[in-house]
Amino acid sequence: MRRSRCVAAALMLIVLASTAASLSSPAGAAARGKLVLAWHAGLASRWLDPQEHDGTATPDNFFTAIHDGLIKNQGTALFDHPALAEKFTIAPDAKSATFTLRKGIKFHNGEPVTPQDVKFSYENYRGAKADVFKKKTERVEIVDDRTIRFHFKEPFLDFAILFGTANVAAPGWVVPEKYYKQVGADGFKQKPVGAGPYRLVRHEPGVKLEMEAFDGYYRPVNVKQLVMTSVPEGATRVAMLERGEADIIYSVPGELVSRVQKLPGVTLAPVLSGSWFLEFPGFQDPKSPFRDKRVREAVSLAIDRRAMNQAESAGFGKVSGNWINNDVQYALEWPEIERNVERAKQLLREAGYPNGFDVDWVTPLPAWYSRGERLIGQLREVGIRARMQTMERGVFFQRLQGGIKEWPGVQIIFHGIRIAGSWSFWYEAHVKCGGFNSRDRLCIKELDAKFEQYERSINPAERKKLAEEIQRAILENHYLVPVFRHAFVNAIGPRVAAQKWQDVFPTITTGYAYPWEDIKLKEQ
Amino acid sequence: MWQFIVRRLLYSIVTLLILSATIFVIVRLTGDPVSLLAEAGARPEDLERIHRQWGLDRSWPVQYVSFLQNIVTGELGKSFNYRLPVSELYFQRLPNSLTLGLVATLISILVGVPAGIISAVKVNTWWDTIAKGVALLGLSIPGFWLGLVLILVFSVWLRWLPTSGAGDWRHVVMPSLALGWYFAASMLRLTRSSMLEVLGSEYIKLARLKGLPDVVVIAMHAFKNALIPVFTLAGVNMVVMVNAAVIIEVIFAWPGIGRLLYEGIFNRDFPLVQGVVVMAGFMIVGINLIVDILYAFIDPRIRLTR
Amino acid sequence: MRAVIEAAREAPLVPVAILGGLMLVAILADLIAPHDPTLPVKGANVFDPPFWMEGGRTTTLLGTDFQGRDVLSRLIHGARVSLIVGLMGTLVAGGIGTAMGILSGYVGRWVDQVIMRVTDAWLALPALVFAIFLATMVGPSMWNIVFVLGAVYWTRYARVIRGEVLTLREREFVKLAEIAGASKLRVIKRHILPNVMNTATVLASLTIGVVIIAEASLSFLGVGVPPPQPAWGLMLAEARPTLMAGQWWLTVFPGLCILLIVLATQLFGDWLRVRLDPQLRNL
Amino acid sequence: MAPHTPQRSARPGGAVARLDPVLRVSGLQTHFFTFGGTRVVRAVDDVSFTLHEGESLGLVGESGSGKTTTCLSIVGLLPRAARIVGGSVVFDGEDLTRKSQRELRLIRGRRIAMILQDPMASLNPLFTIFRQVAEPAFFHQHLRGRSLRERVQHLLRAVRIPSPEWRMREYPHQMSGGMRQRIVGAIALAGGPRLVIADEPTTNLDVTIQAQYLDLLKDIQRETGVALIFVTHNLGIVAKMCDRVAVMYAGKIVEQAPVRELFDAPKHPYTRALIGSVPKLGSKEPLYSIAGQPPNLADLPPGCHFHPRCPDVLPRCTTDEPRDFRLADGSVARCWLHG
Repeated sequence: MRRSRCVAAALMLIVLASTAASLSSPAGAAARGKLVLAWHAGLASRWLDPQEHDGTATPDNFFTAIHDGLIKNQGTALFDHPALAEKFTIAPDAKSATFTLRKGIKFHNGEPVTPQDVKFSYENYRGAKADVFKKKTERVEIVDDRTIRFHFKEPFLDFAILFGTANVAAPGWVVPEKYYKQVGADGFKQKPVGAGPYRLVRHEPGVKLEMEAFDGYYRPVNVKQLVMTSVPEGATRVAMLERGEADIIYSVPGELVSRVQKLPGVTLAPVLSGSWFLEFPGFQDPKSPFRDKRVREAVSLAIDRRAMNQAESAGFGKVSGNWINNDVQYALEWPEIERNVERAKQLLREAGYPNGFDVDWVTPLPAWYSRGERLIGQLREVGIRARMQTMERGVFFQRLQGGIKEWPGVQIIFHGIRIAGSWSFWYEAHVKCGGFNSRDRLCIKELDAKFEQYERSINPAERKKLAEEIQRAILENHYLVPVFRHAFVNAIGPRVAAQKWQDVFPTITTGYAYPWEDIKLKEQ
Repeated sequence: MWQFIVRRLLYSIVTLLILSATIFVIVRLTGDPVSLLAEAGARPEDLERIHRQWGLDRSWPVQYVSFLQNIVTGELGKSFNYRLPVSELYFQRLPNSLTLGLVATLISILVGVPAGIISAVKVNTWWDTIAKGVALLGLSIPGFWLGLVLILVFSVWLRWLPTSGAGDWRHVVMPSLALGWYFAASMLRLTRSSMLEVLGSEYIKLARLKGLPDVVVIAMHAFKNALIPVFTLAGVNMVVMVNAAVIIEVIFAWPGIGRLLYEGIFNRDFPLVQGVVVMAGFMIVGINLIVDILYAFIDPRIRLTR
Repeated sequence: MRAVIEAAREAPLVPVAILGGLMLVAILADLIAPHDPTLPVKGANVFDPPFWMEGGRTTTLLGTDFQGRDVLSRLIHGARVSLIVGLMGTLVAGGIGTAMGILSGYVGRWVDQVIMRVTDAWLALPALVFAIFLATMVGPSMWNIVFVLGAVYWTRYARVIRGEVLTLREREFVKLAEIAGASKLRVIKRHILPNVMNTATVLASLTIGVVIIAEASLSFLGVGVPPPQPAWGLMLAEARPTLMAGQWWLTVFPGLCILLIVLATQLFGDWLRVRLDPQLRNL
Repeated sequence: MAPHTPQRSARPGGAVARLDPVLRVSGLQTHFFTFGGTRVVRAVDDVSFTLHEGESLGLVGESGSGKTTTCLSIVGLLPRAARIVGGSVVFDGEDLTRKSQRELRLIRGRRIAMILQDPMASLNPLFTIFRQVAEPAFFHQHLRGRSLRERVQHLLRAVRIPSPEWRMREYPHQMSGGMRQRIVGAIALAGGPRLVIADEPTTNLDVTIQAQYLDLLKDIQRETGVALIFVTHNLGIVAKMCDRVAVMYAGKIVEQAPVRELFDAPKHPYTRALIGSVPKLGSKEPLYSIAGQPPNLADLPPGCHFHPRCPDVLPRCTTDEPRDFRLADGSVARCWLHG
């Protein structure tokens, strides 16, 4: 109910935005005040360069402030929100796409955004999924000084969704060619110049980003100064919010949610975010207990999903039956799985583990360790004994990409990911053989064959059917065990003008507070 | 005197060589350094490039020599995460760490030394017991705990001080207090034992036999002698505080070297971690050298004989 | 060594009682802990307060943590982990350090030079930075932490023990043994080792607390003992948001335990120091 | 003698009170309280003696017999654990045991000086000789500037330090052991004391230096007329330096006699044993050594404390403690053999 209203409002917003843009009265000059954001991890400079997108949702937070794409997700609009492009069309055969740039758009250094910059950004793109774009693109054609056309070798049905989903890939995010070449890729990360609503004024690597509203942006920017500061300790972030040192804080520790809720003027923003699921790397190994489907099912039955949601997301998350977020294309609706300890024990007995067995490591996505601990506790109740392995986020991804050799023995990985757009991105990243984050850990040949078919197909009905078949196979065989969609719990301080938290966190694609230009401060 | 300094200098160089060798060997013993030197998701050609760049295909001694050359030229590698030379990052953060370390050192001296002296002069009285208790607390309370309590009390309840970050003097108060606390405890212990040792010495007995006022005996005769080890410790402590304030800097979001190390660890930014560790070693060896030379000026025995 | 045994006879009651009690608790953890330390207690909620407070219950005397696990049981099992880390870490450090110190001091010449240069170099790294570095390299596990802390702290022993050995070498009984033709190994075993044991024991008693605190710090940074194993330092690190949220029992109890063990080892160490070797006062 | 102290000790032999004595110690008891007062060590137990101007008293005995504690009791610089629990120390007519530390401070260094055992350790390594010698004159006589410098040079010359003008600018570690001990002597003389206590001042010196130093002390005593307490375990030095000798054992003076009488006819078996254990030049007799271990002061044997080691032990020695017996030749012995 609320959701549909929300979507409707967002649609209206888009319409308004485009009309406002066509009138194009840059309102950066009217921006005032200062907004401080306390970020929950270190600020890595590479998140400031769209050219080297790391395939996670994280850079979204920074791209949407400093840079801009041709199309992007914005508010509740998915990939198809026109940004630097005024409009775009995909050819009916899906073999080309044409974009028309807005009039008068500029980079922060005053240079105009040209089709040549778009071409450069696309062709020079080296980040996640670059291989897909390279493989499928024939050439990039500059039609005129505002129009650019991408030609594909074969029908590229997912082009728009892939191109416009910033937490998957970023070839459509435009960087100034001249400047980029002049300072080099590393120099650019220190002093990025983009076409986004905020330009970078000061950069303390890893610590702080100070930004100022960009006068030349095509939409009005409300807040003059935007400061993002890295505060690793959760309790410190909450203290900052309480003292008014920060206006928005990300990732409130579960223990402090109720304290933050009680603060006067503070709004808690439990953004429904990524999906969490278990993976059994190397389950096809004959020695692995997880080879037996009954064991995998027993694991699934051992999980108390509601308790997990309650404890880890203060109940703001959502327990769903699928491991893929239900807000992406072709996501399959699947009933919630009820906990059943007795049935799980019985399945283990049937599989030949009456006394349970030992798991070498449970590795949760860093640094969400407490949910890893909960999982271990719940598994213990059916007799599966496990230890938790903690590691740094970087190592975690590195080892994911290292494939099965990095995960010897009996292992469970407790993933949490957030990918917008299409279900196929989830499959490609986490199931497919050789996928960006899956390598050879799961690698189920018959599903890959079906996926191949899906990729080739240009018939939406067939694609939907295949997509659902693949998802059903994964869920019925418990290759991946869904746990819950967690809420990324943020908080908004009293100075920010917001009726409800959705005003600040309208996006449904990540947990971050963009579009930044829309955030307002209260009148003093 | 010069001979002494030259000898100390040589010792320091040897120490540094061994230090760098240790780090070099540990990195290579615990796994393939390429997996550390490459970032997550590096392509085979990247690995190949790193192999060549760091000369990992050559023998260890050759590798070590080039490792040393890199250190000497200030080339500590490039951070994956920040795409900046480690040395640049390091020196960006260094002033913050120095500020914090200096203030914390001052706090530790201002608290630890007088308390230690009083404790030694009034040994086995209730004063001494309290001081020992405080020192014990200081040594057994983890820094992160103290830091959070300080934030809770001074920022959240009393609203006197800002919670975190760097800025004016108010930002320095809590982190340096939290950091200095532990070191004040160690200063107190050392001052106390050093004073006790000196106070029990024959020359102090003689000073008392001369009928000198207690103030003169303690403040002039005992103090100067007892303070040599205390100030050595203070110097070393300061370097440790500059480099190892990891936890305090994380809690207070203080942009210093300790936090750089933390970021390095969490992003598996290996060149950064290695660089910070190497620099810490260099700084300590350096300060030891300086302290030794200063010794020579304070203590005539060293100045004139060796 | 005999001195140690003799000393034990008139050991101070309080620290010995604390340490002995903790050790007993650690050994009997499986028997006396009311609940499994890694599992949520059935029927309890998360953050139940201690039994004397409103909402507390007698099944979970000291309350429950963020997962509904029994704090008391975790403390009891934590004694085991913390003592293993504390004692074994100290033992590893003391073992390596004493051996190196004796070798360095007694054999002398280039052996001394090599060992002392290495010791100087290792001492030049701040303990915590070095520990973090090593822990990052070897990965988190209880025994790895023992190894890491041992590797970090042995240098202090080596320094002190070497000094001790240098003076022992000049003492008559060692000289006599040497003149009588005793082998180096025998001299070390019969004369040097028993005499440096006192020093090593005193140092060890002072190291245990340091090692336990270091474990807490490593846990805070995520490179310490891996959960769900309960260690006091880890418990303290995990519970830090609750300082603000008001669940004081999650930080106060493990904090007190750490304080208790540090206090006990320090008192014991102080007593040993006076008892065994008044010259060690300036340690 | 202070009226409040019970008169227990006998007056030492030949020295009849011509004048008021410089120092009269009577019934002095100094105990150590350790382990929170649960253990009491009677380091000095009922010690009495008198000392006149220009006189020197030798205090001899094994280590741990209470010699040093006796001296420290006189100057009021006992370790923290020790306390004077009885007796009096009357110096120049004033009872030092009843004085505050502040008053004692004005006496120490000015009227009573003490020379410590270890010349290496008793000079502060970080200060120049000048400063260390000048301190008493600076604080007590308030000398400054040139007169202070002259005073220091005068003192150094008095202890026969060559070229004091530049020697005094040096640091202790630049001096030889004998020189350092002379400087300590100069410091002792700086205040112009009436009494000098020398606590084994020559233990750490080699023999020729020792002899020079002792000569110096004697000369100074002759020139200034100070009273001297000479603590040592070396009987040869006693014979050379002292007029009278007090032998201490387990915190008590067991025999006190003029030096000649003591060596010619020792009365106490312990004294005899001490003298017997000194090798004599040209003598082929086997050296006599004292059987057994020195007593544990915290756990003394009943009766005469010496009885377990005494060759002439009587039945009553094991039960009753002997008192002082005054003998005809002026000696006083604490032994039942003379009772």
